[in-house]
Amino acid sequence: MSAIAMDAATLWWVLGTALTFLGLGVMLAAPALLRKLLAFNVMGSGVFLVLLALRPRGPDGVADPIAQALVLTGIVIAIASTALGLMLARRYHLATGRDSLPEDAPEGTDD
Amino acid sequence: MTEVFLLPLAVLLPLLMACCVHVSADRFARPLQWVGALGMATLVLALVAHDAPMRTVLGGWEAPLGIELVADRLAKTLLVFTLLVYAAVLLYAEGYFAQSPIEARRFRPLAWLLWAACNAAFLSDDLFNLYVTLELAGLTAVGLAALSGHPKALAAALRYLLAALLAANLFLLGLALLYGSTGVLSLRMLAAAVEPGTASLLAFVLLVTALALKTALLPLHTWLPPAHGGAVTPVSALLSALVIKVSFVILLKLWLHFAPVLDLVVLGQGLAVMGALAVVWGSLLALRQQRLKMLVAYSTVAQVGYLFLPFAWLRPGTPAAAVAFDASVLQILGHGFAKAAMFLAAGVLLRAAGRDGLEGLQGAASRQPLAVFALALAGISLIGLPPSLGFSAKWSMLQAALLAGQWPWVLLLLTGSLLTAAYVFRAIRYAFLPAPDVSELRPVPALMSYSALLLAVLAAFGGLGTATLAAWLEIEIAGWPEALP
Amino acid sequence: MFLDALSTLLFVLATVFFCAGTIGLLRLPDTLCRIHALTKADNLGLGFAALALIIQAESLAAAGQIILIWLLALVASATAGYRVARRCVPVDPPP
Amino acid sequence: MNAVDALLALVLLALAVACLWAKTARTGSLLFITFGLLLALAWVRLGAIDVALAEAAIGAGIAGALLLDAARQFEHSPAGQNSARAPSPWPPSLLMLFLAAVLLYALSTIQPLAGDATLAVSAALESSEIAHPVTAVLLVFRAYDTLLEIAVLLVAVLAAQAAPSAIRASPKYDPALAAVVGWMVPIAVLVAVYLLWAGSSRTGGAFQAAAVLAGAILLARFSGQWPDADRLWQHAGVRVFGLVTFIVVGLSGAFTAGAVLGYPAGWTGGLVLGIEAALMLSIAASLLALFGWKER
Repeated sequence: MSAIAMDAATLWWVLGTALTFLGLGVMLAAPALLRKLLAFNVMGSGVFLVLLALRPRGPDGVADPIAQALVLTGIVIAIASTALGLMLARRYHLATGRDSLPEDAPEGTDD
Repeated sequence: MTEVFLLPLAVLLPLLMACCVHVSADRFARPLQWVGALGMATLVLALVAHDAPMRTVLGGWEAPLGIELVADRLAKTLLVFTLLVYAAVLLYAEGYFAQSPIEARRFRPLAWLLWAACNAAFLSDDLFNLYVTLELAGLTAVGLAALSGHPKALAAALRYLLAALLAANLFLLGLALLYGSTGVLSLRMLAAAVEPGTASLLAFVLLVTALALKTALLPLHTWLPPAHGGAVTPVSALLSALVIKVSFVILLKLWLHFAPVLDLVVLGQGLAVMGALAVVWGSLLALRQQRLKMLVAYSTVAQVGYLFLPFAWLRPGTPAAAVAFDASVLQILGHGFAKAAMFLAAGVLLRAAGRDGLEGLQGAASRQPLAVFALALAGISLIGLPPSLGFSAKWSMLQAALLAGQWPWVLLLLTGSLLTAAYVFRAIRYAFLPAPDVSELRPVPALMSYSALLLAVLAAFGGLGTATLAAWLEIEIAGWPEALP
Repeated sequence: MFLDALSTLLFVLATVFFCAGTIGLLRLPDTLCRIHALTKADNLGLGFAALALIIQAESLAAAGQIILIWLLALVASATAGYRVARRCVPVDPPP
Repeated sequence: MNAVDALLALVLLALAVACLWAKTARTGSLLFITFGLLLALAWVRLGAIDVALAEAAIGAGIAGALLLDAARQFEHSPAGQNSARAPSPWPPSLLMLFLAAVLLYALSTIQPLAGDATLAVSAALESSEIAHPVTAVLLVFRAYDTLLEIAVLLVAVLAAQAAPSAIRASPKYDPALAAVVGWMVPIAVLVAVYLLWAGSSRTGGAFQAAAVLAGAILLARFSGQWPDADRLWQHAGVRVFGLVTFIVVGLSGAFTAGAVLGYPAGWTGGLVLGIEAALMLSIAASLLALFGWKER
């Protein structure tokens, strides 16, 4: 990586891409609900990194304030989604004792 | 003065209502809801009465710095559509939740929040704001799907939530690419600033994937049937009539803005092909269902397929584009009214029978004639028989296909109608079988059947207004792509 | 120049103590021992880091804020350590 | 490229892998908190101090607390369910690598326009009457986004059907805890108010302040002191107070400033602070409802 001349922003969007697809892969493949939610958050962090790192900085080295505001809003929405997911997972766990959703039933069969 | 107010109020009033009904005691919440609904009706009427397209700059800060709300005729049509669906569903909910005040208390604030989210999505002209409204609608829908607290409903809500979260991140990634290269978020300015290239095309594909996932286009549809079929009935109606339309309308808006700039011919054909597969596969699955609400839910998978067919013909500068646009709008309205009516009618029949199996419908035709009538009228629109909205939608698609010289689509439209007829008649046939045992009948408030009928009539006879609607929408699409809708 | 060197030295010291604390957290055998690592080594590390920053502070108020933060962290970690310890020792201490 | 940055990026990547492939939910949550704290450092390196503070407070702090709280429940699951099974990495990872390569290629083609957004914000900052650019974007230029974001938070609380946990007085009176809490809570409240006030001129804001406030209330709850005040937080009215205030102030802007969500000249600072104060109370109440979860 260091062989290529890379500016600081590039490093961060490369990391953002890596985190995005790391999270995406685990989100799709992992069965456990808690792990899926962790993966969603890691993926989200990756996307936020890409969003911010792509924007050029202001003259004083401060990141684009609009992009910062978007990321801040995104973080709050992500935490709200995570909290909702955790509460649903906990209620589901209380009701069934399971910490993952049942495997997909063959399509069209009644549940 | 009123112009400054009207558009933001369409979002802020339902939000305020959600807060009020959440805080107030039951005996205040019910009358309060009707005051709120009347307020919304007045507001939407005032908006429609304003003939010119409206644009409101929030906070006085114009794009690219601020956010603007836009009410073109497409948005106004959708606001009216949402109002009508809500009127019927809120009426229905009064009867449905009469015996379960706890569920009613959970339902009310979420339903109003969802109304706000729908209106916000229809009015917004800002890509990031659309993301926020999409999340607002998605999380509200998840909460509504989990309303009963039944483990199956919880599992369905979790599946729904995970799909929504995935879609949210994909949408944001697409947004990051577009904002990164242009520095603007307003759709109007994005369409002007975006340059064709790998990055913008990938961004658009990401946005489309996210929205297709949220609209449940095959093969991204597996979350939908359990969530829609397993929810309490008023929620099923809202989810199928409105929530999937929110993501679809956002997709349609993005398409109208970006198709003139990016080369979307292949993507459009691809979406249409997926839509065609969804029509066939969804209908076949609906045919196999043993429970009425699951049948109606799988029918949504098929009907979502129709929504995506017009993308094959929505190409700038072709004669088919205007007809395809009309077809999209007609399908949104037709499916929305018909599917909501169908769920509401199904809810009446299930409550009367006390169980969810198709065989529980036996004898329903004589005991609950209104609900069965509503089911049949809604079915007529889904099949696409005249003079329903569904017929107008499919007729417009047919015209668009022929205008574009793509006649194989005609075969698909015919097959789809035949399959739809098969599963609709299968359900209705049970209703006309003689009842095995009369003692099982449970009373259902007549209000519920009437509200189902209201929507069913709109779906079945709405096609009579097609010409008026097409004429009203014409200025939106006539100048496309030079004049953006 | 001298102050910069002093700051650097203090930061190095802070790092040493933080590393010791982290290793202790990972390697010590049971919870009660680990509390030592967290409450003693890490707080000392934080103290050195705070000192290093105070030297570089722009104003007296900024230095005061750093001292306040350090004191708050001390109280918080002492309380947290106490609570964790109480959870580990099921029996009440003799009266 | 800076060597420190590269090291930080590598550590973040390693932490993400360790977090996602952790054996237990608890380890995963702990590693996620570490990840969040280091990510905050990355935000500092990117020049986004506001995001860094939010990441530490929300991404690491609140998310971490919620995750750990949930992990505790899952670890006590009766039967050995499949939570311990880490995902099989191979089949999807090839697809992910391919997609990542496509994205990286696309990103490398982007030539961002000059910092026009930054310039636009700094040009309008004067007339926005808010000194801190990020706060100006959040509560003046794009206040509508923030308003809907608060609605999303309300949805999460309503949808989770979360009721704040019952007041748990300490089983045994603990003099040490009571003494510390007695003066820690007022200080924490002071810090929250400071964070709120600081938001107008530098990094800070309602959400960060609410996180601190919620922590203080939890601390008070653990010690069993001020049960009446604690009960107040569980009232539904507190949860919607912020959103209602925001909407009412926003609508009044139509009369006083000629635009919904606008502020009359000279009043912006005060109104924004008022909205943020109301939001802080509601966000804190919502966080409490989501944290001390029990089925209603």
